[in-house]
Amino acid sequence: MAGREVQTVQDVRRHRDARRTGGTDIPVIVRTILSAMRMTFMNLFRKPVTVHYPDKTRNYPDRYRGLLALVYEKDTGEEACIGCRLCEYVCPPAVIKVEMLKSEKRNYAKSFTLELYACEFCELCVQVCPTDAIVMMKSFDMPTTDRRELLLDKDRLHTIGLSFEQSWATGNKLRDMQGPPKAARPVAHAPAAAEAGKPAAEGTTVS
Amino acid sequence: MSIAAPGRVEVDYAGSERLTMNMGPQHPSAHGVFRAILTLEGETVVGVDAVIGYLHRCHEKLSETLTYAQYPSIASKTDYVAAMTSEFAYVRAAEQIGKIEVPKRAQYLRVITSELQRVASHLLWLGTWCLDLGGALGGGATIFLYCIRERELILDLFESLVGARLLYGFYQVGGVRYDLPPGWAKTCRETVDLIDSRITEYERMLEDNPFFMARVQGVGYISRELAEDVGIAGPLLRGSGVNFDLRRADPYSSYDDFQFAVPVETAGDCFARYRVRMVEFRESLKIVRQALDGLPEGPISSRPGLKSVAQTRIPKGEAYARVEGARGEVGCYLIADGSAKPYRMKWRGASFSNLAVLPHIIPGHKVADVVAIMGSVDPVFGEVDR
Amino acid sequence: MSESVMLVLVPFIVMNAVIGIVTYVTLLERKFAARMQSRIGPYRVGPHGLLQPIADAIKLMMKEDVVPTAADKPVYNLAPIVFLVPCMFIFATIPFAPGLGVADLNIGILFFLAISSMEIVGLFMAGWGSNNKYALLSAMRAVNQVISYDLPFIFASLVPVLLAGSLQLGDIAAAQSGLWFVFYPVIGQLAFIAFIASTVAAENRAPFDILEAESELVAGFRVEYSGMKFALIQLGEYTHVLGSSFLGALLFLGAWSGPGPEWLGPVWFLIKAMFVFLLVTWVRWSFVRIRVDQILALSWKALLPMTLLLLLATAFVVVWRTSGGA
Amino acid sequence: MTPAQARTLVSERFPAAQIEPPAEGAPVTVTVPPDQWFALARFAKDDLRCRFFSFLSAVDWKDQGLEVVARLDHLDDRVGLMMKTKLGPGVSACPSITPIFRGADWMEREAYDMFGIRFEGHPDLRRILLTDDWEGHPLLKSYAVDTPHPPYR
Repeated sequence: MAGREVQTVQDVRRHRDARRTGGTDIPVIVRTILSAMRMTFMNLFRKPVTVHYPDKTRNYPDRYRGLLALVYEKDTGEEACIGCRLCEYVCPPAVIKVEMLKSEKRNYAKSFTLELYACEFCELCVQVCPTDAIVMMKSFDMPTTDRRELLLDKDRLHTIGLSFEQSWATGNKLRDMQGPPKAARPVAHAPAAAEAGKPAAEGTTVS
Repeated sequence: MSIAAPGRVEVDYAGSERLTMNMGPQHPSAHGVFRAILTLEGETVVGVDAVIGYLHRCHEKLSETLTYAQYPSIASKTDYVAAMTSEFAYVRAAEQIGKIEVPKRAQYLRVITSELQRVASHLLWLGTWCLDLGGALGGGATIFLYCIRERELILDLFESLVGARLLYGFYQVGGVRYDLPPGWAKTCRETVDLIDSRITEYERMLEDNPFFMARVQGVGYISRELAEDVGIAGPLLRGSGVNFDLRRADPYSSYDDFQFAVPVETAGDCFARYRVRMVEFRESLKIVRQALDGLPEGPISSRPGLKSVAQTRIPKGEAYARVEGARGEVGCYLIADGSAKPYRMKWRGASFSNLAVLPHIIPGHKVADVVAIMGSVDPVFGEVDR
Repeated sequence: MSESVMLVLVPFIVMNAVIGIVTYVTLLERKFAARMQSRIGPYRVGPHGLLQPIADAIKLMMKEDVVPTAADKPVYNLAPIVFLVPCMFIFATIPFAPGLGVADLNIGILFFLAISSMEIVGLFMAGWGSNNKYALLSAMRAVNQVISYDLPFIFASLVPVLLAGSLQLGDIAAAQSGLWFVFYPVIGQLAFIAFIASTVAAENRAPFDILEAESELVAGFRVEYSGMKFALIQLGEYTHVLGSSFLGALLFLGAWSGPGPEWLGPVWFLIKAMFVFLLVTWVRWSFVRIRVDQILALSWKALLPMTLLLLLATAFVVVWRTSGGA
Repeated sequence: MTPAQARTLVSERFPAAQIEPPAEGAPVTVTVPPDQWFALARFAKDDLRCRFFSFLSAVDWKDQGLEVVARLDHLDDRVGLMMKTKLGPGVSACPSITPIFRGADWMEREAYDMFGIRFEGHPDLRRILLTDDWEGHPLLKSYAVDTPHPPYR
């Protein structure tokens, strides 16, 4: 870069000498050295903060965003997921793939795959789920020796849902917390979901 | 790889053979993936060529394919050390175009989280900087571990508020996504007081300590003219004598309700930047206390809860919204075309301009100073490479 | 026959004892440093991490010994040995009890100082042999630093020699049975501080460890070494530090003089050496490293003149003491 | 110096410039033809004293061609100046303002890297974020998302 003048050693030395103070008066040196050493010595008697992870686990706050999981309906015991693909549209890294299984009273999810190795745990899927089907667990232990194991299918997600403690956030709770506190809003999930689903579909043709 | 014209540079050694050394992408003090090709004469650096782009994910193309509801949680990945303020810039740009009003409580929550994030980010800066200066097997590691111990307290606060420790997605166009859980304000006050006392401890370990002062005073001088010319911002700018802080220049999100001082140093060297950030620690903690005391009741978002991906639509228009991040002015220049996705989003990362000043100030220093300067500039490479 | 057997057996025992102490001193330092940083140090291997040094040793022995192709093979392979041998020799002249010791030479301290400055040759060979830019830079820095700090180290350790009037370490220790040299009114404390400062610098321990400054030179001259060679260099470094702390304990803290019966002497000596070692470690974990030109400036402009004046003052004290018949 | 004064100064000096009406919270926005781009930057730095170089980037308006955007700030008087220039359809060359603002050096390299705009007068125009052997400029609208392009080597 011929045009750019470059700082030389003389400039650097000039700036340093102009700003360099202290370093010569002995009492200040002794005082600061002793105060620094006193700090480390004082710390010698503080309790160490290390948590022995595998033996004792840390208590997770109740909003912890850990592993994804699918849950069963409380009363009927069926799968809560109706395959409406809202979570598939909202997922920024597009890791969720859902196929809907139509049937007369309500719909089900034929297949539900979630690539956990690309998931960002941003909790948008939990937030948009109209039937609180997908939730997050209070645990993050997903160590596997093989990436293919992290491609969770529907029953893996259900087993995770049963094996860990569920964290606080579900779709309705989050939306009630965010939405302005009006009277009980007309809770019409199904049509709103279907209508919102359509325009979004062509919008996010993410490869 | 071009270096300065040899004629122009007078060095002590009469033309001794030059050594080209790589402070390569995997270098322990590279603060992430950054490669500096140093041209050395003995211990003195004669030329620097910076190679960046190792962490480039093209956030700007990504933002053209993600809607206004999805992108904030991705925006936190640009400056992953101060994730809250990164989301803030994007969300503020969208609100400025769509003239969306943010309720008072959400503004206070935003102030509390971005100030806590500034303290956490400065703690990581102080820790990694002392680690660079002092070495992993020396005094530097001691201060690093103290800072990490304090930063964990703030991450626990964020974990109980949002659920995540580093990348939150806490901000949303029109407000915030989570409200304070019960008892959070009390633990927050305790943490703030504890960190305040611990910062005096760090200062007692470092303040005019002969070893520390010898390493940082007078090193890496940035003149005010060069600072403005290259566009560096934040603590670096205030370290070079420019009294400019976005929270005071154009007070956004009700920052004018709080009393806080803006530290300005005129020396322009590493020590001045250190002084500015140490004062900013205390000012941010003061803001958090005032915001917690004055936290109003009310909704946390002016738009109904996020129900579907294309719910927020922003009318046609453009805006450049700036936020005072931990490293300087984080800006987001947004062009909306009325649909649910922005037409163009330019991310002005503070670290990109801060890093651009390095080739101008490093030549002439010793190799050990390069590390001290890099640490005091405190670049985060998610924001540099975007 | 018993004489020659003793001649072989005693050094063998002392060397193994030293290696044993050195391995467990690394554990002591890691635990002590961890507590200072509010963490707990090695905990997994053995009860409370007690088997950690053995695990490290075995690991280093099993690790593959990678030799860079462009390395200068003979120099590269010889360097760790040339670095380790002088560090082992320095324990030859240190008596652990009045009679117990390898060889209490009458030029004890002179031998110690001469041999201990030999290790810089091994260090420079390592830096040069591995044909790596970082190693070369660190070797250059090492030569500057160790040489410029050997002088203050020598002058600081000559003060007790003057006070005791003999070079033999045994005599110096015996002379301190009454009053430890560190408790001499002014010159004792100053000499001890100068000794600690130059020990920290001579062995490139922080805050003077620009030799293997991770943030700049990755691992300094050891960057190309792995496996057993790396273990030898590590062993040499810690042996040198331990040797200096033993010397410091002997010169200033009255090696084996302490309350309790006679046979308790070596235990006192070990405790005092550990105290000096922990002092050096405490300094190591409290300060930030300073630049190479500042280190040299500190040595030539500050430490060297100070120790010279100290030596002069000691001479006056000795002359006043002998003439005044005190 | 208030934004209104800045607008009058610019309109006197650059009659050809279109200055957008003042809007609440928006900076002084000036659009000039490309040949006056260098002059406007020089004018902004010297006369308007907007010395703080915030950023420089580009926008691809599909058929209307590329547009280069630069943002300067007057830190003491809190005046922001947004400079724009439309390069016209099919044109991808623009005068460089690196001789005036050293901060523009990397920003222009990034605009070249992402949009393919050749900045004349730039001392060292090469790719900054992508590898040197990368074909195409990603942020152009024509650089479609779906074309199978093996980004990961």
